[in-house]
Amino acid sequence: MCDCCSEQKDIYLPEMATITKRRMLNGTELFMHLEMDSGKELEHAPGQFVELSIAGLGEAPISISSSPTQKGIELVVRNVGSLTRAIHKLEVGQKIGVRGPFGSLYPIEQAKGKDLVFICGGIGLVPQRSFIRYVLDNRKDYGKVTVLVGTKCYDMRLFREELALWSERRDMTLMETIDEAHDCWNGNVGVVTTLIPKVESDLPKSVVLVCGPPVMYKFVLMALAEAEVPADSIYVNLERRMKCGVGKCGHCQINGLYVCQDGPVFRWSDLALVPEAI
Amino acid sequence: MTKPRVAIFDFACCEGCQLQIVNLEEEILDLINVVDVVEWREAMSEQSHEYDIALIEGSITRPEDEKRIEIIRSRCKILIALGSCATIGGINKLKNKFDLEEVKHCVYGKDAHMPHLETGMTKAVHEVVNVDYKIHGCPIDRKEFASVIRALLVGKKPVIPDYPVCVECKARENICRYEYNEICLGPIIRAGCGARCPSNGFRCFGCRGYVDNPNVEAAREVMDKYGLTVEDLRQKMVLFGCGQGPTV
Amino acid sequence: MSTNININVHHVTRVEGHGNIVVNAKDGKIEKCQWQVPEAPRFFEAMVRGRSYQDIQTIVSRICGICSITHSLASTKAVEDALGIEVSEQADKLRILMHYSEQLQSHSLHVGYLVAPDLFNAPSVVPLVAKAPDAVKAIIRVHRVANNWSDLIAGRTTHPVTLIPGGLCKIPTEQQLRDLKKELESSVNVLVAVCEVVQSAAGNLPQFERQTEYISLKQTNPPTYTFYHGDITSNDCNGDGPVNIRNWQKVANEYVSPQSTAKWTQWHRDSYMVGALARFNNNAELLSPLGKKVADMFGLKKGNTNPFMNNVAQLVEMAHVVETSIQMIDDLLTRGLKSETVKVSPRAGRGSGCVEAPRGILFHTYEFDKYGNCVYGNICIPTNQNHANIQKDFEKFVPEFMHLGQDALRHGMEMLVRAYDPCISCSTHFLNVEFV
Amino acid sequence: MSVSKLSKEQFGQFVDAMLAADRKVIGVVAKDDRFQFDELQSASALRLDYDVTILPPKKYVLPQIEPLLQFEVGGGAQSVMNYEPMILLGVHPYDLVAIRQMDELFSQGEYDKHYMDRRKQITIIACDIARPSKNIFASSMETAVVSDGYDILITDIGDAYLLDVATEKGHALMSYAKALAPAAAADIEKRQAIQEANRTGLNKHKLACKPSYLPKLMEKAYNHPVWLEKARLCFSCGSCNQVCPTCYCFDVQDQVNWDLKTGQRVRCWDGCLLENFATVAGDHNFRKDRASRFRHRLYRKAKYVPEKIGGQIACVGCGRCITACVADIANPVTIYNRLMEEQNLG
Repeated sequence: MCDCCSEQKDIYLPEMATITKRRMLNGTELFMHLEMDSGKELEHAPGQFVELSIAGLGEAPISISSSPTQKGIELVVRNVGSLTRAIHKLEVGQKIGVRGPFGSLYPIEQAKGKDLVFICGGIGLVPQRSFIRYVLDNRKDYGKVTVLVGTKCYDMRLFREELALWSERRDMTLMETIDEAHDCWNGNVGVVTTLIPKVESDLPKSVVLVCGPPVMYKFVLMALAEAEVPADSIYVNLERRMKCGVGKCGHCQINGLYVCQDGPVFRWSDLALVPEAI
Repeated sequence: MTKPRVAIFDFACCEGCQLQIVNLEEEILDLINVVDVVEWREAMSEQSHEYDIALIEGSITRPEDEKRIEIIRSRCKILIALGSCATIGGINKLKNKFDLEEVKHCVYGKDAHMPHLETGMTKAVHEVVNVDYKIHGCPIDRKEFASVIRALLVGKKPVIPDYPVCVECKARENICRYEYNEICLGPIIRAGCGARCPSNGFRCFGCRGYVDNPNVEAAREVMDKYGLTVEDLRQKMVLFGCGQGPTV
Repeated sequence: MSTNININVHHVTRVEGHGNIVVNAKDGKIEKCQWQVPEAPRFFEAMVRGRSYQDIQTIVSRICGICSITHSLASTKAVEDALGIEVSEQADKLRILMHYSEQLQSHSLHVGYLVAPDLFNAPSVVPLVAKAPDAVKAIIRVHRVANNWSDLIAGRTTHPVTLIPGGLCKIPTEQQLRDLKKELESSVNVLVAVCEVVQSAAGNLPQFERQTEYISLKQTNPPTYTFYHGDITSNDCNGDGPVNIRNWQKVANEYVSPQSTAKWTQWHRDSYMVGALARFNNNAELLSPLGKKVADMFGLKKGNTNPFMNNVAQLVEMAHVVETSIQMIDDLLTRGLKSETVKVSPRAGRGSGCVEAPRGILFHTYEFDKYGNCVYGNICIPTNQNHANIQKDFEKFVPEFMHLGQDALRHGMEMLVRAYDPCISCSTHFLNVEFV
Repeated sequence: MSVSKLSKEQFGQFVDAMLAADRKVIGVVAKDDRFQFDELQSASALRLDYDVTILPPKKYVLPQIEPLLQFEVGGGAQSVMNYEPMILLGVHPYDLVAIRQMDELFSQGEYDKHYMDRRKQITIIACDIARPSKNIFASSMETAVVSDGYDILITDIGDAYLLDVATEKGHALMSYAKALAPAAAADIEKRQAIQEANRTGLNKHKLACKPSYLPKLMEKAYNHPVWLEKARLCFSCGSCNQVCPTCYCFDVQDQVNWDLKTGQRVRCWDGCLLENFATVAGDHNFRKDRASRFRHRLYRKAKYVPEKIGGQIACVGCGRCITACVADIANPVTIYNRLMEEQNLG
């Protein structure tokens, strides 16, 4: 044991950040923009997450939804428990604890020059948005960009204004679907896998990025296998229970992998022999 | 900020759980600093119909008690069942194993018919009204009670263990009761008590009720290994376990 | 002053369990005057049937959260009597030490938290925190010492777990006993301070006398102010006492009153009183020096017939058990603690156990089949034995104090009920007073 | 550094001298007819002839409940790091191996300052095993004897202890020892004989392969029926996790004080066998079946952790899980051997 590490910082100590913007995206999802009180940027990469905390109520892993090309970070928090309920009550100007960024990144480098297909189910759009925006900010580095967004029902749709802007862009294709038909909805109805055959990119040569609820992966991955997308060009973004965020506590482990460190973004070929992954 | 109003009510029970609140000793001064106790018959003369949190001790055994608990439920925002009698029916449910008329006759003889001795099947509180939280144990553990109350007061969901007593028993370095060829219900009973009984050389008799998913089948199968019988196990499981889930 | 009275106290507060007071008088004529016990009956005697002798204590401890140690001791003694089990001297001493902890626990709870508010004109102990913080802290301290003491020897403050037929399944270490002794020694002064505070308000205890029978245990060999061993005696015993505890039913003579879910009792008269005052009246000369000193502080003398003085007798006993326990711990330490194992085999038989609960004498009887499964149980709790006496007190108290007016009368009656330290949850629950 | 010798009486004086100097010494003491690590009051209570302790010494390296932060509710927080020096006396070689593994796990990648700062305050006096426990299989796991990792290693050679002082930390303690003599060649030979005997003799359950083969063995075993068969009787009680010297998973919780304004964030032991270990917000449980949790523990020991720490197996053969398991399904050797057998058949 060396002593050179004694000046190391405490990995469990959150830094304080201030909420600079907030709005509800739908009935349960709160969008927040944070700036670190230190004045520094978190310097995250797309795909990474932070541990967000309110002292006294606990800590939860939350994906970063913004691109590192912009100032501050943007997060989306679903109201599912007492911590997130308390976060929903915070107002602009109030403080929140942040640890991170943690975890693996989207294949920013490996994907350069290739066509990208994002498959997003429900709240899975949140982390994907980080990479999508990064790609749009570095548009020339990447080939065709297709974004598939599936949402359970009309009222749950996230980032509606932003999706409207994306749908008007000529340098990307957005396809959206909802699982259950709705009076105000003229678009696709059905699960997100139904959009896969409509993708115009050469799927086997594209990089495909998947994020959604646990049940979604199996079906999407089957569809991608059918479309002959090789496993090493598919990236999935997984959710697990994480306590520490730094590969110690063991909660997020799937077989030998720690989602908080080896993930949350995994190349599917690396998970093929990891039975607990999906 | 106004302090939350708390009321404490008792039904069929021994009042030992209320006593654990008193047993907070000096901490009870901390408690009354952060809540207004507006009704608590055992400890004070004041009464109120307006409260945010109702703490319910005891089982429901009579029709008039069902009405009373429904009224309490309608008046409070959070209803907490306090102790085994309230959370699982407790020792009172042993009665349900018998014919009620026979039970009355056994205790009161020729007077069993008197109207004030009327009784019904014992029910846990959640069998009558919706319960928000359960503080388990016979009696409740005062430290756990304090931490549940504090969690609720800061708006946090209290942590109530869903793992067996063995976790806490091992942490206290007790020698397993099974190594003495004694039955202990620790492996299927919810922790949170700090394994108090096995730490004092006594088997767990299950006062906190089952974990959510007790492996009762395993409990039955290990009997042989320790020279015990399934009937021995049944004797122990029935004490606080009547009608709360799978049995042997 | 009006001589129309209409008192209807539904569930007297600051008592263990549920009881009602009902008084109705018109033009000075009492039409109804009742102590009622509407506690939900719980049928313990029926529930123990079929259960193993090992589990009797676990079940019947739940009769009462306030005197669970006492119920555990009485039932364990009854099981031991039925199964012919001997208990070692060390275990016997530790059990008595455990029992004393509950006397202190229960008495300090009763006098400090439930009765004191009456003496200082407060609805509960909460307002007293601001009025007399030192006194409240002193009583909390005594209560805490008692609870830590129970925790140590009984494994829990409520519903003990170390008590098994034949002995104890866990004993404290010598170091723990030494620590306990230190704590008891240092609480003597606190206890005296509590007594002084109560003494300062003792004038608020009503002057009320009524001759009655006082029943308690009596131990002659060696002569002891006993809570645990001995025979049953009373001030009315002439040729017919003391009675062996196995024959307790001849003393209690239980009957069902329409006023009560709990059974009532009588021996030589139409009612009798049990509890601290009864023990004091039968055994006062055997108190420890500090116990006697506290009795003197309040002028409490053997033969007292004021039921309100039961509260004072409890203070006397608090002093007594603390002082006596210090001596007992010394004895235990001098002999040195040995770990003991007990081997028990079931057999058929019937047995009784009797001990003094903080609130009076308690009887348990069980019968077991040859497998050690219970076939019969009978329990007679002290509060039930007091119900008839409370009723008789009411009948004398109401005419004597009716002139004070309805509110004062009601207050006095509630205080009278509390003075008995009733533990109605034992029987079932306590008192609903309804005046019709 | 060198090997010295102290008579048993002198060794007792050495321990008492440390205690007299207010050093916090955690040693092995009797608990009924078993043993445990506990704070030592005097050398007379020390039992270096113990077989195994109920819990491993990890409870001092990674406490069951440990405050990480102090905070203001809804506000800022400070690290809690106040670790007092401590001497762990009587650590058996297998437990020492486990502590060394934990050192690696908590310092690699993100550096856990709480663990490491505490650990640096601990001086370990290891002790060769004098009496095998009923379920030990340290010889199978190659952890019955150690040649490094301790500050001091003591060996009972009958009338005296030999002290192998290996580090500066260990050396610093020797100032409490009087009449320290260099060990004679014959003493060293005695020690070697004891260690040689332990190297192969502490083996109540015999693993049918080299431990280094286990990661490979596990590669093909994932869907083996043994997981379902054994886990049928699993209580999910986590006893095997609790008593394991290499299990270190933890939970993190916030506790609030009575003022409702301040509190602490604590970590406490957790166990992967417990039903809701892998449950996420929204109540989805990623390892819902008993069998999958049961399997996870054995994979962690034999494959996942070794992959993280350079091949060392995260089972040190102490046998505590075998003793602790009421259902008698936890024995890792039984399972590994069964897998070996059937692999050889196939």
